[in-house]
Amino acid sequence: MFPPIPNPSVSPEAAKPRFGEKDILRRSASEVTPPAERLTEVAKLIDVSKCIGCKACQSACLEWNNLHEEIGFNHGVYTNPMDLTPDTFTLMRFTEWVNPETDNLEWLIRKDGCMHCEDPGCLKACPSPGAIVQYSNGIVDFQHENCIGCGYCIKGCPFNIPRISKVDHTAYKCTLCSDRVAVGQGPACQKACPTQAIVFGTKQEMKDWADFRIKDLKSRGFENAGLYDPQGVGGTHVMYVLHHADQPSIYANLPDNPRISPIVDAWKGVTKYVGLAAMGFAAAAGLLHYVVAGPNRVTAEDEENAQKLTEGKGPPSAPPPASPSGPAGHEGRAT
Amino acid sequence: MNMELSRRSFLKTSGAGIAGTTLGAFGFGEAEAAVAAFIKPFHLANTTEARNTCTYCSVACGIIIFSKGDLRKGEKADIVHIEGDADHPTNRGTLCPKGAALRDIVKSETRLTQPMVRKPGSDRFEPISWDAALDKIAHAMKHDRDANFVATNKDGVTVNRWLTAGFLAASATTNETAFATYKVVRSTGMLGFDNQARV
Amino acid sequence: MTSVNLPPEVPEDIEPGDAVRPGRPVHVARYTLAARINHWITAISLVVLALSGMALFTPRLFFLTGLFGGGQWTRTLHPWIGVVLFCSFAILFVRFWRANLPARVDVTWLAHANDLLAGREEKMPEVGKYNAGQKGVFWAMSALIIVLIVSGIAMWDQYFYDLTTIPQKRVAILVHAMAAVVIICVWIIHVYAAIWVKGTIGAMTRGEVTGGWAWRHHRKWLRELVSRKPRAPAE
Amino acid sequence: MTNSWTDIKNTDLVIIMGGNAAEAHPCGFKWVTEAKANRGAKLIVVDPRYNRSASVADYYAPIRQGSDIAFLMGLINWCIQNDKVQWAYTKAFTNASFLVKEGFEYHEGLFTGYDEEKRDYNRDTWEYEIGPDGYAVVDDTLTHPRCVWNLLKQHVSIYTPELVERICGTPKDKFLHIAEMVGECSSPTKTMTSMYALGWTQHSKGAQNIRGMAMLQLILGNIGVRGGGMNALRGHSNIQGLTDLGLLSNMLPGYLNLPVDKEPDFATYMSTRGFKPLRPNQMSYWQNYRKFFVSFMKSMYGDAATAENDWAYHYLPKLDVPNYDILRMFERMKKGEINLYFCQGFNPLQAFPNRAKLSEGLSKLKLLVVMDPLQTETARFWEDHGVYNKTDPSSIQTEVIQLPTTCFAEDEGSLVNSGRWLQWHWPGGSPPGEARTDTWIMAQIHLRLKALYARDGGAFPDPIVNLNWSYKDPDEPTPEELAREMNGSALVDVFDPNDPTKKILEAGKQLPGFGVLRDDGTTASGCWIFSGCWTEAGNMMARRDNSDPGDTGAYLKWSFAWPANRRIIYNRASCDLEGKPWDPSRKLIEWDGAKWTGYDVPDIAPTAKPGDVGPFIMNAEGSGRLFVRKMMRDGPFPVHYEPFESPVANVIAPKIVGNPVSRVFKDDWKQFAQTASPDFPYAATTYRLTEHFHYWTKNNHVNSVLQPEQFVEISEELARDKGIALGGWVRVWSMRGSLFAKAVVTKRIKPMTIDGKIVHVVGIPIHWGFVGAARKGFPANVLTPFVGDANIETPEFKAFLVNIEASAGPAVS
Repeated sequence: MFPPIPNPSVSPEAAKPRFGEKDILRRSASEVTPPAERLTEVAKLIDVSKCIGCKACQSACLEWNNLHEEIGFNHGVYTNPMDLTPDTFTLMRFTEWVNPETDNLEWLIRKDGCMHCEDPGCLKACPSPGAIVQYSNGIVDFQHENCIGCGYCIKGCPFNIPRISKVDHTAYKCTLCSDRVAVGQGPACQKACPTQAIVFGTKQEMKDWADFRIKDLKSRGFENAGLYDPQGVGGTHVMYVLHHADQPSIYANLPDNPRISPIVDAWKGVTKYVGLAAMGFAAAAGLLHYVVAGPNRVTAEDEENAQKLTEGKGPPSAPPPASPSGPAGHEGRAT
Repeated sequence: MNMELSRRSFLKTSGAGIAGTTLGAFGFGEAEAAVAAFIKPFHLANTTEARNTCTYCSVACGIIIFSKGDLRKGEKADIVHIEGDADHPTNRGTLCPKGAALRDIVKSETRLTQPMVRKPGSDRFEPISWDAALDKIAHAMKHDRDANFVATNKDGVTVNRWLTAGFLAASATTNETAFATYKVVRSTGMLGFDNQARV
Repeated sequence: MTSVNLPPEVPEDIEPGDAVRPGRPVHVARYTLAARINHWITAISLVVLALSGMALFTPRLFFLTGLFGGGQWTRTLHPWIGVVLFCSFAILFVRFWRANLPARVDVTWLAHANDLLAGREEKMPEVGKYNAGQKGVFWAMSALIIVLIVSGIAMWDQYFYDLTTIPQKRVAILVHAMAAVVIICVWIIHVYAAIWVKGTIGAMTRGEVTGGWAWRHHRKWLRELVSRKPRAPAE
Repeated sequence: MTNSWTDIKNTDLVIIMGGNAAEAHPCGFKWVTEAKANRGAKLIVVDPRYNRSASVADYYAPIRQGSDIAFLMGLINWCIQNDKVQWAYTKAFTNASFLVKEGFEYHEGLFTGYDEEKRDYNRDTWEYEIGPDGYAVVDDTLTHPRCVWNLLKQHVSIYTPELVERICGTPKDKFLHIAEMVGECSSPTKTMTSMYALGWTQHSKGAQNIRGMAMLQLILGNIGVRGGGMNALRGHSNIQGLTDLGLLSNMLPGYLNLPVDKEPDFATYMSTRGFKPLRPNQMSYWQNYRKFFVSFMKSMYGDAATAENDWAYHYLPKLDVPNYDILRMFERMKKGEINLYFCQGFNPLQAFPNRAKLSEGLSKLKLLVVMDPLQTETARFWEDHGVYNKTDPSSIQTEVIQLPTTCFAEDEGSLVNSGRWLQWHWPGGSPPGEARTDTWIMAQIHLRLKALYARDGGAFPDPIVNLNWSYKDPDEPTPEELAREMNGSALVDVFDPNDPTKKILEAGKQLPGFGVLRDDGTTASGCWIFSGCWTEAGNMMARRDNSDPGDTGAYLKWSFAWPANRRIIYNRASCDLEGKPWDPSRKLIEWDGAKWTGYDVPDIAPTAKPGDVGPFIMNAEGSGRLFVRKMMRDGPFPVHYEPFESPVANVIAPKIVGNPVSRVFKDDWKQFAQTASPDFPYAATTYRLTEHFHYWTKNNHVNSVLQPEQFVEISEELARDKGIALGGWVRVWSMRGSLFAKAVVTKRIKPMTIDGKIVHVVGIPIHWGFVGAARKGFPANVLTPFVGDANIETPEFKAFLVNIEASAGPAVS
């Protein structure tokens, strides 16, 4: 058994957060000076092979965070609600998978939710300074007072996690219970998980624990058991132990090789710079041209010619020879 | 609340030889408090704890009820949160999806808050005082018991039973309540006395 | 619009309301009041969109959200203004599209673009109501606004979240950003042209230009107007 | 549970059959995952559905609901045939060697003595042969043809893997794979634990299902050892406590029996309760019955219970039938024979079978009193909810009084968990509105009734007016007072029977345990098995020391476990005949040469020599029973009987429908579908979901979010046959009613081949009704048959017949 974290203390002294602004590693749409010393990285490890799909994590999450999800309908599956929502930060996704090698049914149940990427796509995409922060322990947290509800985080996320609330138009996702972690507790889902399919600790401990679990799984014939800590996003602070780590996508479309979409990269990277440059160039070119060439003014001669033309006092000069082909096309029809 | 007796001795043992989580690491060295505004305040601060047992199945998980207000000081207590008791040997702080949502059953919109009566033929409940309700019940019991009590059977054997009334006892009340219930019901001679054990 | 009332022999680059008012100097009615209002709604929308869009485009310009009452308001207003722009521009399009149809002379004009920039206007061919540059701006705006509204709707999660997939949204957002950059550049050219070519702005303020301006820049159009019987302005 | 939740971590093999622990007991199931992770234990799940437990199992096999006995007898047969028996254990600790009386026979599904008319047996031959010394005759060589072992061997021999496949639908290779895994646990150093629940009890032969596994566990040597045992996963938080306290029609607290008509006086009553040992030296602990009974009566009636009046024996009502269980009560209600009914935290309209019948019964009451923290369907049975509860309130003359009670969070006291731990809890919130504790309500009812009888007299007032109610505040006895009363105290100074000068208990002091109870009225104890829960040392149930010496999972200083704080009962059986642990790595207790010591409280007299005294101290034999004598109504060995509604005839006894001794009321026969009925071709079963707790959590918004709406589960094959779409509406109906639900079409249910016939399973979760936060729906009991287990009347919810069709959903009325 992974040793349980002691019960929370109710004393105001113990309730003071032990990390905060000074520990911000990244801040959306802002330059920050990273803290001199990085906190020990934390991680939540979700052992899919131990998960019984009881949804205690969903329940504990709703309770701890005082979320009010709507009562939905049955859609012919055990998953409920059908997707993450602004009030459902975590969701059990059920997949009935017949293992082609053994022909046995396997009920793959994955707890979906924020992965707390080391390189968070949401944070990268976010245009609003400080709406998304990443603490140096790895927790990626949304700061709702700074969120503008644009939904860029949704596009930035390789795991399709954040959801925008229809009520306050800000983005919601798992906070890794930053309020609990800050006082030395684990996330509410982790505490509730009946079978310790969710454990929480330092990232290194979680990797060690995962090794222990993977050994057990291999001994039971799951040769491809392994840890899901995708390096495409720099690793995550929510990791999975999978019995079939060679094919993550069988677990309700867990991305095989998640990374921030190249399109998002292009958008937040080259487009931003090239775009700004292009606009700056256009403006500068105009300015330069004006300075060099001066304004294009109508001359008195032009006015006279116009007067002549209108007054019918003799035809002004014929169209210049630059139009050699003579009447043609529309002009042809117009004359 | 005997919390001082709670020892966390089982934390010393961990099945796989991993020497316990380095809990201190979550605090990350420096003790100085960070800017609180960034992290949502921990909403259990300054609440009162009570050790309780989950009301659902017989795993009997230990729970902690966190309330605003202290019953022991004679105050009203409003439950703000319930979570597993990590000191409990069976559940080690974990809870199932029902246990994790216990606060919402205590505070369910369909909790009963006052005695009600539905009169014969009526299509609704209407309020009744406790006194009136209990008197009605006691009189109905006496009336029925006096009318239908079987003191002896056809062979003249004293049997002292009351068969026209029945009582279904709860499955989540305490032993103490159950014992009080047993005494009251059995003393009347009621035999149609049963509980959830069969289902 | 009134264009349907035009006799078929009217040249396509003459728009309703275009008229010559003889005098000294000559005045030429170039835009009706309706067209001007239409234009300015479009223009203001575009500016507001550019500012709000830029605020969300790069953190360095996020401060621009202050102009709109903060980030939430910026995010809320931007797409609605986009709708205003789209509708307004659609009307503008109907007004202007005929006169902006390409013509042979546009090729010649473009071939002499350097001369224009260098101030050798005399080398330019006679053009109708719009020169190739203006037409380019018109068509570029038209195309980009379509791209922007389509990609914008794909990003407008508040109402259209389910319309597209996230990969599609990502493409949309990139396309939107690139189209926005281009349209801002086009807009810069458009505005610069108006500033550089003196006498132009009056067309969109008072609705008229001087005869000399028309002679200098849109001589063919002027000739066509003169050759027509004088008509009362549309307004 | 013979063992405890925390002990499951010690096992090598978990077999979940007749239950779905991951679904219904997730936090207890944790100990299965611990055993797997740390001991390399394996998990087998045998169930009609590939369920949540199966999702983490090492091996899953399907079984048709209602055929478990065939499977279990098949396992016993396979173990015997393949010598997978822990011989030393079986020979020493079971009744394998006991000779059964001449005349006992089994033939085509029936044992000697069957009376078809009465649907009952004359069980006289179901007994041991008693020798001239008064003890049962044994044959230690196990060669006598009438020794239990040979009778068992004979009895199970028909249950071959082929027959198992034919009856259960479990493919032979899967059955054999499981048999091999189970067989390994016949080693003294390997144990298997059985985790079961209502999947075994809710059958017309539920008790025999459980016996079947208990017998297997005995021959594997898995009872009394760490990581072994028969572990009934009780459903409700204190259902174990209420059972212990005898809140049942025929019980007194501590598993004492209520007298029956044939026991007119105390002497007659005690005459059959001598519990003389059947073998030399055995403890036969029920010999102390009289002490338990007298102490209970002193607790109940105080000074009114005297030696002269046989401890007020006549105050107790006597039974003319075995049971006034709930099925019988609703049958009588329907006939208009019940006037007054109380439901304390109980929702029978949802919880018992054949809802239409229940509703009809409730409509004939004069007064229904409901005490509950929550709205219930029962309290509102008269309310019209359209298709979900169609009624005409004006025609229902039942008066209903609904009393608001506190819930767990607002009260104090103890609950008994599945592992028999009595755990104290403290209140954390104020009751809402005018809600009051059940104890206060019961006290008010008693005091008012007592006052009426004291004032006006009436039918036999004595047991009411003389009820011991000496609480400081009679209006509301405190949990402490009641707990102390259950534990018991000395009424006068009590002296050592062997040395009358030695005072062992002072008057008024709490008893240290049931060992000091007396049958002379000098001690009182409300529930003898709880004795030790609140001693002079204080409230033992409130202990919170979670230390666990030896890492055994015993936690002796956490709360209090009955009996005597013992955590694994029959734990003497964890040692061999010399008193050494079968598996030294899993030592629980051992004989140190002079006494028993160890990590648990020994389940034997501390100085009882290992060779002399058998481990099953409550049994007169001193050993575990493979042959249960006449204690069960439907046979000393389990026999495969089909459910009352079955898709196939009973292969081993085609003429027998259901359990031949189950009680069936006349009208209910008419509401059973015929065997293999073409009108009801599908085998239905009902069950819980982990997101919900019975009919309570539909009142909870969060749980209603997690599982919002009624559904049924069917295979992809059946869905295809019937044109049913995933998530579409279906109508399901039985002989008793019909319901609408959404369809969960799943690979986790597969059609089975039973005796050559394809049988489809329809799974029906139970949780919906017409009150609460979740979407309105139909409880499963609109469909279920009104028949119970032959021994304890648990309704047959797990196996019955239905039909199903695609539907447009319930018409909105």
